Amino acid sequence: MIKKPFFGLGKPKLKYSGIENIEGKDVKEIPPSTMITLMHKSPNGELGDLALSIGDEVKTGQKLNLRKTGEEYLTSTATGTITDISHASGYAGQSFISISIEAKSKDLWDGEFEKAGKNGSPENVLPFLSCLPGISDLTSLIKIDNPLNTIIINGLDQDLLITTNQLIVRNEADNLAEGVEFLKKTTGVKKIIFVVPPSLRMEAEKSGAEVKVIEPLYPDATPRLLMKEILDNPVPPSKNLEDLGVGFISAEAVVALRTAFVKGKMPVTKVLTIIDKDNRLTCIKARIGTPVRDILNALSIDVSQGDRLVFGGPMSGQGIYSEDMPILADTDAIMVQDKDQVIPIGNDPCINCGECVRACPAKLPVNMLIRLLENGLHEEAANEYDLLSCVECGLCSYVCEMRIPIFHYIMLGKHELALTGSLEETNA
Amino acid sequence: MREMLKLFIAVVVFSCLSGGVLAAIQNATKERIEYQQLKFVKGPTIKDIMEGCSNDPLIDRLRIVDEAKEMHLFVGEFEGKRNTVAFETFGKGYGGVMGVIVGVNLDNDEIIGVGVTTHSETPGVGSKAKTDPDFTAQFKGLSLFDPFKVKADGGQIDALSGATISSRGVCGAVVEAGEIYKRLKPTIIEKMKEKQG
Amino acid sequence: MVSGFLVMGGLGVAIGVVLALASKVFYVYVDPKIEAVEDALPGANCGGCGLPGCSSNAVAIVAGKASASSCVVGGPDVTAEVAEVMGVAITLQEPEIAAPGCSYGYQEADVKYLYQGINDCRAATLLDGGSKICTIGCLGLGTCVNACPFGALSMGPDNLPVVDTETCTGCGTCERVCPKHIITLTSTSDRIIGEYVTDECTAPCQRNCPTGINIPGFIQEISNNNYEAALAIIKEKCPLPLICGYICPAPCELACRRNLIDEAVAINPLKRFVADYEMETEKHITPYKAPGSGQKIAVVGGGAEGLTLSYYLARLGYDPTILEAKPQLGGILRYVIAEDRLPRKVLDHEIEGILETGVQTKNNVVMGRDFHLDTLFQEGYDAVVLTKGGFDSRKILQPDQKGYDSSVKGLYIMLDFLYALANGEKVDPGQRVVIVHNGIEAIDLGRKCRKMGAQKVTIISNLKSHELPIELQGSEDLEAEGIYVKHSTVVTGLKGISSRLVRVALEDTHPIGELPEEKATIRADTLILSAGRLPEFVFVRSEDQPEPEEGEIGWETIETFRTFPGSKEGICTPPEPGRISDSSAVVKSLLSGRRLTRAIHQHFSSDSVTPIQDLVCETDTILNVTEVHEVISSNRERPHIIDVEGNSKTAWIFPDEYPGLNEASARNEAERCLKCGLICYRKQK
Amino acid sequence: MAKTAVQEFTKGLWAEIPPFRLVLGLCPVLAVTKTVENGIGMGVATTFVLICSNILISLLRNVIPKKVRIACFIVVIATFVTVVELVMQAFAYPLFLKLGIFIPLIVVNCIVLGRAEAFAAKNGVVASFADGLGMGVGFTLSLTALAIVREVLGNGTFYDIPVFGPSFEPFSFMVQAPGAFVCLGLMLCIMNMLGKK
Amino acid sequence: MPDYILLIVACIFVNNILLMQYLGNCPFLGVSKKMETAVGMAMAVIFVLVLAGAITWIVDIYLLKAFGLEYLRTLSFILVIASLVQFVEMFLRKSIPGLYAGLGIFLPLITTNCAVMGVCLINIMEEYSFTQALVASFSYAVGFGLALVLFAGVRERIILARVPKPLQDTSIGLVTAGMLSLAFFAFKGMV
Amino acid sequence: MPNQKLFVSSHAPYWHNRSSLSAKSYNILLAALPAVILGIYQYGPPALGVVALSVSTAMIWELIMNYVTKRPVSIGDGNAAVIGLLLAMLLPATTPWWTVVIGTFLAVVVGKQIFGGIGGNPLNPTLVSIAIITLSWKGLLDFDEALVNFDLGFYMVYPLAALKHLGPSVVSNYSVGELLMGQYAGAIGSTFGLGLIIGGIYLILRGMIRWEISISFLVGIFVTALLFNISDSEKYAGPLFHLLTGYTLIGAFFLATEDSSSPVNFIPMLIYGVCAGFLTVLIRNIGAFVDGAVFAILMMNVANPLLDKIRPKALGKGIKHA
Repeated sequence: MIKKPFFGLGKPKLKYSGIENIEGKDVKEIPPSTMITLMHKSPNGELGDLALSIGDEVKTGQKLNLRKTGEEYLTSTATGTITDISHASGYAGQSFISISIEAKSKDLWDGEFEKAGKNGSPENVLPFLSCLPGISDLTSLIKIDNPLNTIIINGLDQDLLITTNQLIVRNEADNLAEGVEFLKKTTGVKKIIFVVPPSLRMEAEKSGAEVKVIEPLYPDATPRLLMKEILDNPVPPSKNLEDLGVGFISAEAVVALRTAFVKGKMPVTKVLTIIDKDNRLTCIKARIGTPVRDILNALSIDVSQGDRLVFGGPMSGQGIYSEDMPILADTDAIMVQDKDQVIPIGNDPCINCGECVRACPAKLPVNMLIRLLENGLHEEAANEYDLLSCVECGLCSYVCEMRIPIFHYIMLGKHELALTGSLEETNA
Repeated sequence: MREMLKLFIAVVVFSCLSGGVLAAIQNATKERIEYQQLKFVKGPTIKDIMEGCSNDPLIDRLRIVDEAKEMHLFVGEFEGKRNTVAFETFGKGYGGVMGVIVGVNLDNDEIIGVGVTTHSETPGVGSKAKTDPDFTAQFKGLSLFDPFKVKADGGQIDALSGATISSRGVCGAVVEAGEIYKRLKPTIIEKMKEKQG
Repeated sequence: MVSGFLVMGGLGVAIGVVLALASKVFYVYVDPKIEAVEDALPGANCGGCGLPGCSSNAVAIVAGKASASSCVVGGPDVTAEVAEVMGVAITLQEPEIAAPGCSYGYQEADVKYLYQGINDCRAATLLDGGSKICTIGCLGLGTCVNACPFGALSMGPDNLPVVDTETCTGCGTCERVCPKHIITLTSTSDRIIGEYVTDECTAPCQRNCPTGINIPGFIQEISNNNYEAALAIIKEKCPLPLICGYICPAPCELACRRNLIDEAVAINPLKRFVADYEMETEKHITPYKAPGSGQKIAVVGGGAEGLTLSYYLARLGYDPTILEAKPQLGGILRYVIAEDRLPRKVLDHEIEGILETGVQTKNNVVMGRDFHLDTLFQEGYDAVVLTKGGFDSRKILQPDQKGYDSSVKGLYIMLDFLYALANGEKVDPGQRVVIVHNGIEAIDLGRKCRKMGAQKVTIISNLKSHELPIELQGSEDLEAEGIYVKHSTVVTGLKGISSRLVRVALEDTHPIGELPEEKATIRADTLILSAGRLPEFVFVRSEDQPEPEEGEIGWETIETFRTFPGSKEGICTPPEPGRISDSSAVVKSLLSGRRLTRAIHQHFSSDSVTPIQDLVCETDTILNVTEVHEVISSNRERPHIIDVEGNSKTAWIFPDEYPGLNEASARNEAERCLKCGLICYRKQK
Repeated sequence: MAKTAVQEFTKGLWAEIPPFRLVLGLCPVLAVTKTVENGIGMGVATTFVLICSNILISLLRNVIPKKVRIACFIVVIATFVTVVELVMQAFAYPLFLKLGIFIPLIVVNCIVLGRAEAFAAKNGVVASFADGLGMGVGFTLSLTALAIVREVLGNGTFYDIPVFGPSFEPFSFMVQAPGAFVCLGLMLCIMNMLGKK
Repeated sequence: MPDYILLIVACIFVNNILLMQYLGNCPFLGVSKKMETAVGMAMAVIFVLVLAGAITWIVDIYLLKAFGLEYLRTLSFILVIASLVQFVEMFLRKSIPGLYAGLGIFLPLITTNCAVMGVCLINIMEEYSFTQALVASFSYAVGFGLALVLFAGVRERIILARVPKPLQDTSIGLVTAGMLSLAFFAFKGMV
Repeated sequence: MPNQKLFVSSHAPYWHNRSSLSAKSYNILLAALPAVILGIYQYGPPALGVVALSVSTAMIWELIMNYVTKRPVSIGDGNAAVIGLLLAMLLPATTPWWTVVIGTFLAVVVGKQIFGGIGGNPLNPTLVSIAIITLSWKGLLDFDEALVNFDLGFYMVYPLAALKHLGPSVVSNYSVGELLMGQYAGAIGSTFGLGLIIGGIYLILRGMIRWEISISFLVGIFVTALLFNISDSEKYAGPLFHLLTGYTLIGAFFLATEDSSSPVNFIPMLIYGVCAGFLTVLIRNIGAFVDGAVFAILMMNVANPLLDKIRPKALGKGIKHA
């Protein structure tokens, strides 16, 4: 826990953890679980006409088409039998189809990708690449209607305390260089920018991409701020990065891309940073779909009633409620918080102290925003007080003296606005 | 167009009628109003100042035009002699304009009394200028040609506690009275004579 | 005096002239409606409405941004005047009030995590859909309470919203803000025509009841000693509670969660208990009836379905008349079911209750003899519904026999048609024949029709091409014979003039690609339906008919609710087991009658019958429980009879000697109810 | 319109009491409630205008063309206001002085015009009279209530009679402008709490 | 010139028409819930008040005083103001629709705004010269606008605060107005 | 699924810098302590009485309002105590008990609670209270009159009153040292300049108050006073005198910086401070009141919502992309 320093002037300075903070030098490998659960974020929640059914046998690396019609698919990360297919709701109304596979001890690799993919052309490979570790969907980088002109590889992590990507940059610098070539080949994007902290400059320069070094200060490594800092091309509130022709990818995904091409097998493991109750960092490698329970057991981390489990880091992660939750392709870290560290939120009004306003990297008038949001005036908040410009770093809540869950309010506001479909061009 | 005419006539008739009605009422109340005005606004103060006079100063009043403004001067009769006049001047107080009546002896230009008529000062503080006789008594017997100032401004008048501005306002009014008196004294004497004669 | 007069007059003249001129010179067109509203408003420009002045309020009212009652100074009179200008006549609308649909608060229900965050349900829903395991359960954070602009909502002790029905105006704000759709606006009419959807909290028994009685609701009222309210709840879905109490096979009890530990709650006996109570008090409990809308509906057939339909039509404000061929109402209930099972006094009592709601009857009148489709329309009926049930569809076919005339010429059941042909009766199929059938018999029939002079025969099948018998697939040869097969197609409507069929409306159920569904009507003189029963057609007047002759009335059928929403089945879909003749129990005809009511009501109130999304049906997977915990097992109460020796013994079967539950047993039995929700139930430890 | 005159009258006393329920006509409410005397005076004056204009407008409601009704109403009201002004000058001059500019401003008091428009222009004479009387009395009551609070607390007097001992330090904030606003606001709050039932 | 500056300061701040003289409170409370409407109203009042101040001054001096008909002041002033407002409204609607869209909707409110009538009467009672009357009208209107806009700013926030139920809306609005008036005491005695 | 482990789920972030309102309140109380202690030392038991009564009644009023409005008890956040203490610091030691009670009522109830409690108040509650007391009972706040019975061995005249009545000649009666050490008549907690400065600097360093406001307020006073002084040094006292007398220092560090009623953006904070300073000197020199700080800050409080509309462009705003 980071406390306010005794003498505190100016903005809070939160540094990303460097790899030097990792406990133990090795990446610990978690043994494969007997039960693997794959989660697919499905745009239309209902189970509907699924192509899979309980009892189907699957192989490791197999592409599992989900629907009878449509393009949704998953890559199996284990060999075994499907035991359950269900529907789960996630953060902000996302809905998932989860497929549980009872895994056999021996992996049988599916050959389909090897046939299509090994040193194959991008067109053949693309239909397999949506489930690379470290990214939720690679295919989003390949757009036909609005092709990207720049891809930024993030060698820093999205949140504090996470060291997943930094570790990969350090350990697999050579593979990364190859991965960058494959990335150029598959996406056709010429301009690749590699963002790293100063300590990893050497490794990054091997990659052959254009290297940009930034100070590891939170939240400067988040996409929208990088856009402003690195490309000097801030994203308007109602647009996203792709609209400006810029794509984002983590170093891990680049390495995974290389692995897929070179080995002819879809990568099925994922590097994660485990943040335990004392904020010690451990890096592990686990199959995508491994339940959190197995990972915690392997590291002998105890959790009990009232603790908090988080996918991601302390500032922007998403809480999970069950130890049975599997790790997803884009889960970079698991944070475990003891119940003593759970700071209760406040229910008092804003006192206008202005800490949030000074902390906000997007320069939002958070003090006014929170007043409107508390009253449910989402549209006014967007039109008059730039709600949609928020970069979702969570610093406002972090510094709030009244412990108002400002970030929660903001996300609620954004979510409600999206629901009512009134995301207007406030930018004109 | 016809409708327009109707509207037009309605407005005209209404305003004419009301003008007429009001004129009638005004005629009926005119005299009373003028007397009431004098009686309630200036009457009590004049009475205080001219204590012991043998006439009704409200009735025995002179109208003199001073710098295009008509002024009422109230004449007091003491021991059979009409030698005092009182009139109103104005000073700026804390809450706005204050009306101050200054009574002066035509023989020796001495102030026989000062009193506040209208004001909008803070009750209990600035309003003491009207209610506190000790304050106005300070002026009594001084020559109207003196420069009146409160002590804070280096003058001779003790300001009311907490109400320097009101006190200043009264002083200002008296000073102005001095100036008017200076201008009008000959006219006054002339008019008095006319009246007596 | 004079000067005052003159000056004011002059001023008046000047002002009058200036303004008169100005109004000419600076004339700008203003929406007369705005002007009218402005005239109605006081014109005091006090700003009390929150808008700058009366004219801006008038503009706001006309634009629909302010309500007719926005003027503070004016009061109700001005409101009425403004409303009149705006044409929003304050109609006699049935009041809707908010009703929360969750009965287990946060403390009682199972949760998946401990929520920490904003006290707002929408915010809690962000985190994996809220902390309750039940995906549709009330999160109890009071978003609706805060949102209610009239203060009509409050949070009850069990963390569930409570509606103050006095202050609720039915504005719907709560409904909009609730992320779980717990709280909905509802009126009695809504509940009558409502069907259960998947994101609604329904108990297993309720879901399994064919007619959808709110079973936990009425049992709760029995517990509360409020039998009339219990009956009112039942009557929202079932107008014949006592009959059902006697003869219903009670599928609800099969689904009862108590079966998991001991024995189902005696739901049907409980229903009979309150219905008995009504009969004993010798008055009919008449629940809320909507204000009249005036449409006259002819209901042909006075059986269980026709009675139900008429009852609900009457309660929704229509003016139904039952036309019954038999001397007495009741149909199968009266003429088929043994008196042992269903005493006739019970039947009479229930029918009496239905008639009391304002249903008119004409007995001993037969369609085809005493009246026809067109004569009914001529008599001023706005719709004619056939609820002829299991008896007498054949009457339509046999025009020349027994003095009956065909009411809808050209409409046949295949079996009857073939039977008539075999008997050598003379039947004229006309120029164009449409056969709705999935089997090869259709080809035979088609050939016969061709021989009898039909020019073109169209066979309609709802199956896909490859699912059809092979003979029906190879269409080229058939087409040469003048027989055309349309697969993946259903009949969705009939159109006719006077008493004869003219066209049949078709719909393509499996369009290729993402093209919109193809709709078409084809000419038809004869429509032959697969064997079974004539469907419950609803005929309404229609202007949209080809060349009616002088004095003839055009009609068409409306799509009814007979098919489940989302399924691609038309009104004349070929029979599968239990499809057309599906009233295997009286409760099923009740459902059918009630759904017809919905179709008719929607047709007249909104012009189209809308399918319900996410209707709960047997195939749906919704959250359910497979074991119950913390419930004390107890025995089901059974009625007692006194035998000849004067001993009390438990009765098991046979209505005649099967008395209902006595009050004490009923109350005990009501207590046994677990008051289930979707996955919640009352725990007893 | 089945309401009786009594009902029209009583609604002004509680259900629609101005200015609490209909938040209108605030200016005089704030300005002249320094003392109870002023409050009642203003209330009576307004009541008089309300009743007279209501009656006259009700009588003339069919004569006045709709388009110029506001102008005509204003003329009628202004006439009565002037009548009040003149009569008050003639017979209650001190009160006139205290109320000052607010007497002519009755003419723009939203309550008067509002009632004329909303009620008198649509109702009969008796009902309009009852409405005017009710609203007027309600208005007077409101003014008096506020004035009592302000005078007693702010000046320590009631109708110029001291109610507390001499040691009382008047809370003169109450008789000043901010006090007027705050006091009215808090009274409105109390009304809201009472009105809830 | 310094006299005029003093007059301006006095009218805007020291004797602020709304907060010190209690005039114009109905629109003050009515249109101050939103900043936009407050600004619109402020502009409209400035516009009309200057015109009304000038015209009523002329009417008073050349019509009423000239014929000794001061008792008709109330009647004639309100007539003049009402018709002026109506005239301006018609004029703007036709000739300058852009301005009308901004100000026009506020114009009708001004007829019954006691601030307008009040300032016209004050102009006469203080016996201002024509220029003085113009300046005073303008300044009073600016004072009105200033107070209105400040108030709207404060009120926008208070609407969002957790004000106890019975105090909400007008009640707390009045208390806030009191606070505003209290703050304006800062200028007391400056002129 | 009974007996399952339940985890806490909440929205990000899962960390907090552990700042809190109560910590802030206690720091303010701490920072105010030197000035209060000197006041109590100088004026003895009466001063202690006023301070104790003021703090306690402020908390009691808060508690009562918590019950009346059915809200959670909020005295724990220390804000009521801060209001009470600051009010006491502005009052003379001889203030009668009833004034203190009414004063805290005005501050806590009228100034704060009816606006919905902390954060809702548009004006500084303490200043609202002291302003109303000023308007109602002038004599009470006339320090010369109030402290007439005290003889503490230094020049027992309130400097600003002396300045108002007698002109700038009085300035020479006070040395800077005396002003800093509180060696003159005045309110309990506002005379000890050095103590207030130390407290203020402490708060600034701790990040509890916004330095921009304090500094710009002082700058505003300094510059305005300097300009007046230059224009006519016979009539107007010098800037240093204005900086060190009256409520200037307590205003700069404790009153103008009240969160709810002051701006949060950088430029508005500067405008707010400078204007408040300017108005303070303006009132002192030509206005009706002896000390201008109270009304000047109140005036700027009112302007705060408008000022705070001046804010930097949010990220990505106002950029046009083809």
